[in-house]
Order: sequence, then C-alpha cells, then structure tokens
Amino acid sequence: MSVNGNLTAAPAANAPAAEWKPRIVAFCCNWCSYAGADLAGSSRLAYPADVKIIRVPCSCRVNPMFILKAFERGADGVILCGCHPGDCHYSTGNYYTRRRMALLFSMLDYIGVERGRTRVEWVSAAEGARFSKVMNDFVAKIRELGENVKVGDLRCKE
Amino acid sequence: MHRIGVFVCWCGSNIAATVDVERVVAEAKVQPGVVFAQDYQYMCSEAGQNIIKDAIRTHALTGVVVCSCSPRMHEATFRKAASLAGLNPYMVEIANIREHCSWIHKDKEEGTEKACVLMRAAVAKVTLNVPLKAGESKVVKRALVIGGGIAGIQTALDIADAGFPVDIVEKNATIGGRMAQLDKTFPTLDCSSCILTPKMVEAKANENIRLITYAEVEEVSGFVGSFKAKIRKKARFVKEDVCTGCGVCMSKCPSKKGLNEFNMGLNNRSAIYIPFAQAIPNVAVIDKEQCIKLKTGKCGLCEKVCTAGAIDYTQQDEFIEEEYGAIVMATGFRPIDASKFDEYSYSTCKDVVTSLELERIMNAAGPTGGVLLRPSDGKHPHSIVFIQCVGSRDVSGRGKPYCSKICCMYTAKHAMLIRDKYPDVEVHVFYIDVRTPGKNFDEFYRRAAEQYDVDYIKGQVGKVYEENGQLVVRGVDLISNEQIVLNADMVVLATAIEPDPTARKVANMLTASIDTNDFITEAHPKLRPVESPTAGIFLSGVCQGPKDIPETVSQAGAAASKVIGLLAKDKLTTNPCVAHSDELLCNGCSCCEKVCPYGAISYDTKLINDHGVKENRRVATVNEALCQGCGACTVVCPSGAMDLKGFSNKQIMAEVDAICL
Amino acid sequence: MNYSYYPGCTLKTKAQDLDRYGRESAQALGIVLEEIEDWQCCGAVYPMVRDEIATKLSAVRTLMAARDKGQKLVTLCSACHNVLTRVNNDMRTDEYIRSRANSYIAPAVPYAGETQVIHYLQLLRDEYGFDNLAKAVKKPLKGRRIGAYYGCLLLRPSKVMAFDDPENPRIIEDFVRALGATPVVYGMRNECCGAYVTLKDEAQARGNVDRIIRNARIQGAEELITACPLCMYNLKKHQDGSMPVRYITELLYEALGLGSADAEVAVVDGACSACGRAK
Amino acid sequence: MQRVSEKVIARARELMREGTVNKVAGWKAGEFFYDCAPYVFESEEALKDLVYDRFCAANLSKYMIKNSVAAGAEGGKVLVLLKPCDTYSFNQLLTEHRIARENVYVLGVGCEGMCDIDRIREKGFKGITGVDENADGKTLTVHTLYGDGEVAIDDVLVNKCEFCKGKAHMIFDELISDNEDEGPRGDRFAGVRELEAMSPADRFAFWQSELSKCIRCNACRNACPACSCRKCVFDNDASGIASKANTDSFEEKMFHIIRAFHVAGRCTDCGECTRVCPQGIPLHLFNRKYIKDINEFYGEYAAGAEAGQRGPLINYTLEDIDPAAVSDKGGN
Amino acid sequence: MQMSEKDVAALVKEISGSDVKKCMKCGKCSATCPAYGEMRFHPHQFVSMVARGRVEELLKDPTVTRCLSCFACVERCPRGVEPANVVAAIRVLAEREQEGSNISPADVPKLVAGDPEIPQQALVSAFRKYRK
Repeated sequence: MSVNGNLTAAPAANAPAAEWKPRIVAFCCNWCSYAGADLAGSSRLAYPADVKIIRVPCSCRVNPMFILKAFERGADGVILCGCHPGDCHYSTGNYYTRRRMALLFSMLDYIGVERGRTRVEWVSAAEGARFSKVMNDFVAKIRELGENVKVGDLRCKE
Repeated sequence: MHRIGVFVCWCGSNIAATVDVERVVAEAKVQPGVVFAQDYQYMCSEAGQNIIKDAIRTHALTGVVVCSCSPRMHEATFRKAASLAGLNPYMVEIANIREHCSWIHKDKEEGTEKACVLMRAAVAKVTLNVPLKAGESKVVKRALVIGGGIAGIQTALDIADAGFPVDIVEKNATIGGRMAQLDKTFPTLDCSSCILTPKMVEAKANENIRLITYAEVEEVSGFVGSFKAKIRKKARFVKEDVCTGCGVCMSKCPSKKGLNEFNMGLNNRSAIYIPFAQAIPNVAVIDKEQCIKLKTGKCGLCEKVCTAGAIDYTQQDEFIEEEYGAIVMATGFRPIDASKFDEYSYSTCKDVVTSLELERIMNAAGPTGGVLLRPSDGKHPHSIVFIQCVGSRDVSGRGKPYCSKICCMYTAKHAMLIRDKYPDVEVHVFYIDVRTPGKNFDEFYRRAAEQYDVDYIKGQVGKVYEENGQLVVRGVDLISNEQIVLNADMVVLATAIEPDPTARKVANMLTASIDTNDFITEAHPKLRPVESPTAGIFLSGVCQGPKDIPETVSQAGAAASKVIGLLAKDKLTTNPCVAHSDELLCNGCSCCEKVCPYGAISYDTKLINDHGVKENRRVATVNEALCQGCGACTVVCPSGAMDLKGFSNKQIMAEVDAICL
Repeated sequence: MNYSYYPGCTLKTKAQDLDRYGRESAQALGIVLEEIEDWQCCGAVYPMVRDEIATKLSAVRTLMAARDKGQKLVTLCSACHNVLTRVNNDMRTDEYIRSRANSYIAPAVPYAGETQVIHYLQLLRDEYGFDNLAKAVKKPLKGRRIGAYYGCLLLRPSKVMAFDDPENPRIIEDFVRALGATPVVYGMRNECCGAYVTLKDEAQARGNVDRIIRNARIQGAEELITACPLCMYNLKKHQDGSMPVRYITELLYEALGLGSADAEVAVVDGACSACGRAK
Repeated sequence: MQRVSEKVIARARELMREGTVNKVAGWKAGEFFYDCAPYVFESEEALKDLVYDRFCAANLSKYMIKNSVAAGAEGGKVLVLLKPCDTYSFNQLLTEHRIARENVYVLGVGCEGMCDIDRIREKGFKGITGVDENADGKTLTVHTLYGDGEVAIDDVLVNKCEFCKGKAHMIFDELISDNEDEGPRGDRFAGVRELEAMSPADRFAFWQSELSKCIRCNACRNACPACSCRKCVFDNDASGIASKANTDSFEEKMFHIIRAFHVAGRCTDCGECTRVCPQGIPLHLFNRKYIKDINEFYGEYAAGAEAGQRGPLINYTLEDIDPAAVSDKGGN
Repeated sequence: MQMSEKDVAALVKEISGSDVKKCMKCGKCSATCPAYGEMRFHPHQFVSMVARGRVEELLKDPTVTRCLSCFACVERCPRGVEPANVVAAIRVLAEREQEGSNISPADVPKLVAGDPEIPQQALVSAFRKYRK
C-alpha cells in the first residue's frame, strides 16, 4: 500500500474548481506524539502538507479555546495527539484530555461541526508509521467532508 | 519593540531540497517584528551558531526563530548559543521544517509554503515569549526512609554508603519487617535470618544511619530538597540507651497472655518483650495495653529485676523534627485477613493456617521450635493441602484484583521443604496458574513437582470443613474434570498481600499518589519506576506493588541511587516552564489543585490588594520546585488565572492564528 | 413494635408449626405481627433469568402492601425471604425490571423497593435484641447441643441477602445461645439440602442430607434447627430418624415457656389455599 | 404557595429580629408585580418589601459569594432563601470554596414552580395588572384592564420549572416546605435530543439563527451562579481571547460556546441563563447537552447535589470512553 | 425463526446477566458444586461453553435440571461470574423449547400420594424450575 498514493491521486482526478486545501491543526504532546511525528519525518513517511503541528508539553495543555479558535479562524479539522492512556509523561494528563475532548467534540458536533473534523489519537514516540497513517486518514476524512462551516459566522447571520 | 531574527537552516540538502529556503527568508523579512533573516547550510555548526550570536549582538535581537530540525534535536544548542550572546535562552523558538516538513513532502512548492507557515507560527509565538529564569532551591543532605523492612534497610545502607546521613523510621519496636518472619527464601532456600540479620546489624552500626524505631511520621511539609518531617517516637517505657537486652524482665513478667505478633499470634508473649532474639535495637518494650503496672499501678516487677535500671513507667511519646532532602517510602505489606474466605474455615478450624503462619511454624525460632505440628492438637500432620490465590485475582469484592506475585513461589517452597523434611507427609497444591517468571523460578517449581513429588492439582477448592478432627477438602481437578474430596490434617492458605495500612496515611502526607489498591503510584510505570510523581519522594519495595525479595532489594538499590543523585547536588535547578497563578484572577476554587499530579499547587488565604481594595482571599500558589509544567491546571481554570510559562494561552493562540491565517 | 408479616403458602399448610410458634412467641415478646391481607404466593423460587418479569409480580404486590402500611415486612420461611428480598432488590436497583413490573401492576404509587424485608431472626437480633431475648427466656434449654442448619436461601447471594457472613454465619448460633442451649458449629451448615430436586431424584437429595447430618453429628450436634420447610422436609425424609430436626420457632416457643412444641402436628391436607393456581 | 410564602416571610423577620442574622437575601417586587428581583434587606423594617410568590424565580446563591464574606466582616450572618433548585448552586459554590458557609443561614423554601409573565401574555392576556394564585394551587387568576381570566400554572411555568429537578433541598439550616419530593418533572433532555437528531448543517443553522440574536449584554453571565469568576476570561487581556483591542472577534463569536465549556461539570442546570436572556436564546440547550453527555459517558452526575463532590472534568477513570467514541459515532 | 447457536449463546448471556468473559478458569464453581456428580456438564463448563458459543450440547442435556440453584458457585466465584445464572438461563431456554417436559400437573397426585409430607414450597419450586 502506498501512503503517498493518497496525496497525489485526489486533486488530480476530480478537482477542476479552484483548488481547496484543507487547513488542519495538529496539537502534539512533546513526549510522545511530537516525537512520533519526528520519527515519521526521519523515516520519510509522508502525509499531506495540510497538517501543521503545534507543540504542547502534554495533551492536557490543550485548552478547548485553542480548538475553538482554530475553527473560528477557518480550520477544517483539528486533531490532538498524546501519549497512550497509561503512558502519559505526567501520569494523568491524557486522562483529563480524554474527558475534555470527548465532551468538546460532542459539543462541536452539536453546533454543526461534523464529528469527523475533530479527533484525538494516541501516538507514542515509537509510532512514526502510525503517526503518518493517522494524518493521512484524517486528511482523507477532512477532504471527504469538504470545506467546514464558517464557525466564525456563528453569530453573523445575514 | 520586538526585534526578531529568523535563521533558516538548509541542513545540507535535507531541508533545502524540498524547501526554498530563500523564499522562507524573504517571507520572514516581512513578518511584523522581524528585523533580520538569513539562511545557512548548517545552522547547528559552529559557524551557524556564530551567525546567530553575531546577529543577536549586531541587531540587538529580542527574539530568535530558528527554522531547522526538531527542537528535540537542537533546541538546547540554539538556546545555549543565544544565551552566550546575551539573550535569554527562553527567547528562542524552533520551527521544525525538517522532520515535520522537508522530509515528508516531495513537492517543493508545497514544502516551501508549509515551511513559511511554520516559520510564521514560530515568529508569532516568540513575540509573546518572555525571558524566563530557571529557579534554584536548596538540597538538605539527609534522607528519610519510612519503613525498616528489607526494602528500607537496603535503601538506607546504600544511601549511607554514599556518605549521606539517613534516618529509618520504623513503626515496630525492631527493624527487620516481614523478611524477619520468614524461614527460608526461594529459590535458593537459604535461611532468611541468616541473610537479613547481618544487614540489620550493619544498619545499626553504620554511623550515617539513625534508627528511629517504635516511631511514626506524623507530619511532612516542604518539597523536594527541603522536606520537614515531624516524627512521633512512641514511649517504650524502657530507656533505649540503658537496656542491655538481657531478657530477665521478660521471664519475670507476670502478664504473659499477649498475642505474639511476630509469631502471627500462634503463641503468647509477656507484656514487656523483645520481639525476637535478633531484634535491632535489642531493647525491650512494654505493651501498655497489657502491662499490669501501667494499667493498675501495681506490679512493677520488671523494674525490680532490671539491673541496668532501664525501666521507666513515666516515659512519654517524644517528637523529633528534622529536615530531609529526599524521602523514601518503604512501608511494605501485610497478608489480607483470611477470615473473609470462610468457605476455607480459617475462622473455625485451627488447622487451617495462612502461609505466613506456616512460615512461623516451620521456623526454628517459631512457636513449635521448627517442628511441623498441627496447631489444634500439636500432632504431626500426615497430609497437607495448599490452596493458592486466596483473595488474589479476586474481583468479587472480598479480595484483591491483582496477582500477589509471591505466592506461587513460596507455596512451592513450603511444599518442597515439607516433603524434604517429612517425606511421610502427602502434599497437595491446588492452583489456578503457576506463575514463576524469574531466574531459576520455574526450575524451582518443577523440582517441587518432579523431585519432591508434590501433587499439583489444577483447580480450586470450594469448601473446607472439619470432621472427626480432620479437614475435609472439596475441590476440583480441572484436568481430569472431576470433583475430588481429600482428607487433610492441615490446610494452608496462600493469602493475598496488601499494602500495609500505614501506606495510605503516609502517602497522603507526602502528596504521593496512590492507586485503587493503595499501592503507591510510580512517576512512570516503565521509565521512572522508583520515583513518585511527587518530586523527591521515592519508592522501595512492596509499597509500589507486589514483589519478592530479590526484586525488592534491587528496587531498594535503585531508589537509593536516585536519592544519592539528588543529595549529591548542592542546588536544584527548576524547569522555568512552570505554571503560574495570577492572584488577582484566582477564584480559589481548587480545581487546579485537584488535577495536579505533583501536588505542586496549594491554597492559602492571603491579603490581596486588588486595585486598591484589600481583602483576604483564598488563592492558589504554584510551588515551582514541584511543578513539572504539564499544564493540566491551566485548562480547568475557568478564569484563566492559571497559565503556563513558555506555553502560555496567548502564545498557543498566536500559533493557531498564524497557522489558520 | 408493629410489623407486616408474610407467612407464605407452606406455613399455612405443611409448615404450620413454623408459623404458629413464630406468631405465639412474637406475641409473648410483645411484637405485633400483622399479616398482609390477601397475600399471594411469593413464587417459591426467585426467577433467575432477567427476562422473566411476570413471575416476580406477586412478590412485588406483597412488598407494596407492606410499603403502603409503612411497616417493615417480616418473613419466616427461608424461601419466601429469599424471593421477597431479591425481588425487592431488583425493584430498588434494576431500572429495567422496575419499570416493567410497575407497568404491569400499574399501582397508584409506583414501587421502587422502599420496603425493608427482614427475617424473623433478624427481627429478634436487630430489633428486639438477643440480649433481651435471653432475658425473656423462661425455660432455658440448658444442656442441649443444637446444630444450626442455614441452608442456602437465607445466606446467598450474600450481596443481596446481607443476612450474615455467608461462609461463617452466626445468627442462629447466637439465637441458640440466647435460648440457653449450646450451639454446635459444623462446616456443612450452609450447604444445600437437595431442595426441589428431591422431587426429581431422591437419591441426589439423600446424598446431600447424608453429608450434612453426618458432619453435624460428628461435630457433636444432637438436634438440628432450620427456618425452611423444604430443608425440614429433606432433612427428615432422607435420614433414619435419629437426628431430630425442628423449626427455629419451636425452640423459641419452648424456651419462652409457652409449652412444649411437639414436632408431630396433624397434617392439614388439601390444596394450597393461596397458590392453588399453580396446580 | 400562599401558605409557604407567609411562613417564609414571617420566619425571615423573626430571624432578623432575634439577631440570628443581620441581613436577608430575598426578593423584592420591582416596578411591576412580576419583576421580583434579588435584594439584600438590612433591617427588619426593610423586610416589609420581602416577597415570595410565583415570580421569584431568581436564584440567590450567587449573591452569597460577596454577602457571606461581607456578613462575616461585620460579625453577622446573612439569611438566604433558597428554593430546591437553588440549593444545587449553593452547594456547587461551597465545593468551589466561594461561600463562607459559617456566615450564611440557609432557609430552604418550598416551591411549586415559578411563572413566566411572557408565557401568560402569550395566552392572550393584555394589560395585566396582577396575578393571584387560586386555592386549587393549579391555576392563576389573571387580572387585566379588561377583566379577569384564568390560566393553568403548568402552562405558564418558566423553562427551568417545566423541567423541575425535584422538590428536595440539597442543603439547608432550616426548611419551610409543604412539598413532597416527586422527583424530576418532564424530560429535560428532550430538547437536546431533538437537536441531536438534526443534520449538522441544520444544527449549525439553528445555532446561527439563535446566537445571532445575542446582543452581548452579559445578562446570562451575570445571572449564572457558575459564571462567578472574579474577573471573566473575556475581560482578561492575558487570556488571549479578550477583545479589548478589537483586533479579534473571537470572543464575540465564540462567547457562548466557551462559556458553556467553562461551566461544564459545574453547571447545576438552574436555568437562569435562559430565563434572564432578553433575546430569548435557549442557552440551557448548551448546558443540558454537556450534562447529558456527562451522564452518558461518565455516569449520572448532578453538580451541587452534595458539597465537596469532585466534578467530572477534574476527574477520570482508567476505563473512560475514548473521544473516538464521539468522533466515530456520527461518522457522516 | 431458527436462531443460530451463536445467537442462542448471546441470548444466554443476556438473560443470565452474567459476564462469562470475566471467568479466569479457576474451577472454584465446580469445586463447590453439590450437584457435581449428577450433572453431565459442570458449572465451569457451562461458563466456558457459553463464552465460546457452544450451547447446543448444553441445551440438550437433561441433567441441567439437577442444578440446585444453591448459589454456592455464585457466592464463591472470585470473578463475580455467577455460573448458576448461566445454568438457569440454559435450563429456561431448554424448557421454553419443550413445553412442560420436565414435570406436568398430572405428576402431582402421584407425588403427593407417594409422600403426603411434601411441602407446597417444593411443588411450586419444582413447577417454576421445571416448566416454562
């Protein structure tokens, strides 16, 4: 299976209109997922350039406000990566993340941001291949969903 | 005004092949606040670092962004360079355009575009950076070990050998712990006392070790490097420095009906007693609940016979206050109460015993002088049934959900020793699984089955009851799929072990976290197994989880080396990227305190001057020496009073903004 | 002290001794037992599968009657006690069963397990007090060595029954002691007597009873007592008659000096008045 | 409710007279009979204006943050009248160490549901001059300039009372209530479920249409007992979300979403936000969504049912569901 | 509609309310079972076979009726599996399939005639246990 295949196939085949590029923000914890992303890089495991990574010390540092901000600014997807439950560098951080994000994502869906646009994935520092696969899958999903609603317009009805 | 410098690395062709570095530089130059931008082949090289240093000086830079490899690789390098040039090292941010960009993209246009976004995000962040300074705190060069079993003794000996003073606080009248009660040890079958007592003596003799026995830690405050502990030394009613341990008082004491704890209550002891012959310190203690003199004022016999004049009925509890740089928990374990499983008739039949009781029965210094005799009538047993997993792996609510780890091996040991010494005794062992990972462990168990003809039956026992002075054991043999009824003279229960009940109290005092089974949680289950998440607290022995003697000793040594590493430092440098609470904004709600894994947040009532209005408020304070900077607290703070230095709300929001431009 | 009282079918027919002596002893102790009006059979066995609701309804009706009177519900027969306690627990804790049962019965006020079900022995221990009972004893049963036979239904499942330590119970021993006799503890006292299987295969029940009586005898019991008519039936039928078996209330009646309770009572024949429909 | 009302007012006076308390937090009628507003009475004399009727919906818990401290400083105590639903908020504030409990005397007052003047008007009444509760306790007589009429109380309850949590007080020092607790009324999550059943696009349209009505008057924030920060993040420049400089409209746009998350796990569903919103935005639909999710994901939790509870967002279990369960459920 | 063996096993799990996966195969249920000798399959086998979806043999076995419902296995199971509930579920499903096969009202006069001491409780229990 070619990971790269995903990258090139989609736009060429059926995207005659002005090319839309999804904007995707990835929050990665410093100890596991950011290192996993580094490993994906050093293993040359490609994933689309639409993904931009922000480094945080722990997934539990991610304030729901950051995610809302991204969507307000027009992000099409936000993904949060942390150490696997039980492996948190700070012992318990990702357990809190798990609760916060489950509730936040459910709320985002409730205001009309489809569930597929938000995701939490647990990626360890050793899982470079997984990091790449996760990102490819996520981008594919976002492409499938298309452009996001303008969350920024939530209070600007014509 | 911000004066940011942006430095774009080619990393040879690693970056430059997929990222148009010149375009990144050009793009950087038009970012607000950026006054200088340059690319270079290898920024991490000395020449590259010099470019950064020169630019900092020449352009009076207030912030630096290096677009290069992962910060996990060279962040420290560039921070150091900046600091050498006079810039605060925390004013440096890295844009990872190699691992996260050039290495994963093939299309140069795409790669360049992304590199520009990452650069923009780093610039946006660095404009909000503030200079941070790593703090320092003192290290008191003394350690406290709570618990004087083999774990505590070994840890203390190792710390003391490295030249640091260490106190052992033991709640019982002697050190030695559970290991002192054991007869032989697996898998070598050497005598437990023979290997333990020399260590006890060594602990007593070591001038760096102070033994505080018959004592409990009452209060602990402070943090890593400088804890303060208050220790209650319970009254022994015997002057410790005067008593010679001759034991005359014990023989003369008229109150002899106390249960002998050391022998698991299988026989009695006098009210004044020395727990066992090799006790350290070898000093008597009076059980005040049992002593006639202390209860009624009459008697005083021990005082009369004590030629050393060591008895003091007026002795009071004493308090010792001491400062420590590190604390080791070595609080150990106890077997669970077997009467919770009375289908095995432990409460009603004397000949149903726990393994630790059997250990005493087998021991030469035990109640039967080491001769295997039935507790009910003192007769020689002809058949013994061992039942494993009594209360272990039990989620019914009666027992413990975990495997107690040591029972398979000690049961094999007991079975083997009995078969060896008394070949006429039939031995059956009911087991669910025999778990013997460990060096020479499985060989040991197989020897019991093959050489010593111990009858291992895969299955459990459902009921034990007494009939005609014998025990009827109804069990199942799952391999032959039949229910079997055996007559036995004794039944031995391999009861689960649980953390000593003092562990919970001590852990609370130390703000060390504890799991649902009351075992102390380690900072990281794989990478930091002997440290508590609370800095300066270390774990030794079974208080962290079930383990046997070799494992305990190696963990004790590991804990000691961690303590030594800490005490060897004169000062502790603290990570400056820690949480900080704005007192004016703090509601005092305690949410942050509850999610902090390190106990780094405390609440105090303080006089706050809120724009001229002075009032007493309950506000959070972060102890920077304890905080590790995870940021969990920042998210639960609804008012935004809690923020994380180096990863502040504003900084991360600025990055999001820059990426979603 | 007024309580709702649920005797159950067997106590009105084959086990009249259990009922009669229980009532009269209670009266002598100043405990008022008010029999639930128009009670129905409890169902005799607790329906163990979750999709059986209908068979729990008569128990719910009884529980509801006690609730409406605002009284604790006292039982005497072990089987009734087991069924009522467990159905009550279902009504309290199991939303599925609660809602289904309530919609079947459609009572004015839905039932949610409010009633407290207590066994006659618990009544004596927890409400009246064994120490008070000991004081009320007129003819202590001195010198009698009595084995308690608990069986299964009073004790298990212990999480629901919450009657006593299921593996080392002591309530009947304490009761025996309060009456002035000597309790004999033996291991088989909480093992099954053979129960209803006696109708299918006498030999199976006989095997069980053999083991129980043998163990009791060897451990020194001279007579056995029980609170269950079915245990009574099995224990008497499947032995040679050398081990007397009595109801707990017979012993109580005797110790309170109310007369001698002879185990031989005329058998009242005929159909079960309350649960006739089962036939 | 008449009987309880009289007893409550009498008792408040008595406590003031005895000196048990030196302040009373209650309700005072405003310009119109239906605008009963929170008021702190400082003398027995002033208490003549204390009312307790079908229009005293306001939750007084939040007022105890400042008043309990103030009362303590004066060496006195403040009496607060709390309806059953208000006690949840009071407990939650105790959990968060916001109220000096020792300075508060809680008088639990029975409540049979509060009425919404707008809903009465919707029944066709114009020129309302007064409302009286009828003896049956189920209907109101509405006096208008054009004559009297009758309306069923159940038809004009404020939203929060339509979905009353129950008549039991979670905390009190003294209780004046005739009510038997009948448990919760109605299915408070029905509205949430209705929205959940819509498509994401319809949901977005729904919220866009509702939230566009918002005039950022902060009434919700001011009334909400969970929104009791000394300084709101939206007013805090360092938070990165405040909009003082007007360079950023984030706060403008996301205010309600952020507010809902900030009170998630702490909101007692007291319904004040929706009740006070001048634009009639159903803000409770945010809070109830969180409550419903919390109940479903982590087990039933009622904020404020007990003081000292550990809220669901500052807690976890090893077996918690993964956010993937949420991400995948819809799928689209 | 004919259910597959797997579906029946799922039904057994559902109506028994027992989580058979929690079993750690220690055999304590069978060690404690007073009807062990009379039953072809033993409590631990019931749990294991239901877990593996093999219920056909269990449903055909007439000795399932020998379970005394004494709850010793439930009480003593260290994993909270409740084997007796699994046995009961099998018995009930078998009885539902073959209406009234294990005891019939016609048997009663014979039983009572043979032994007038039989308590009502035994008859009602047997009816409840042995018939649909």
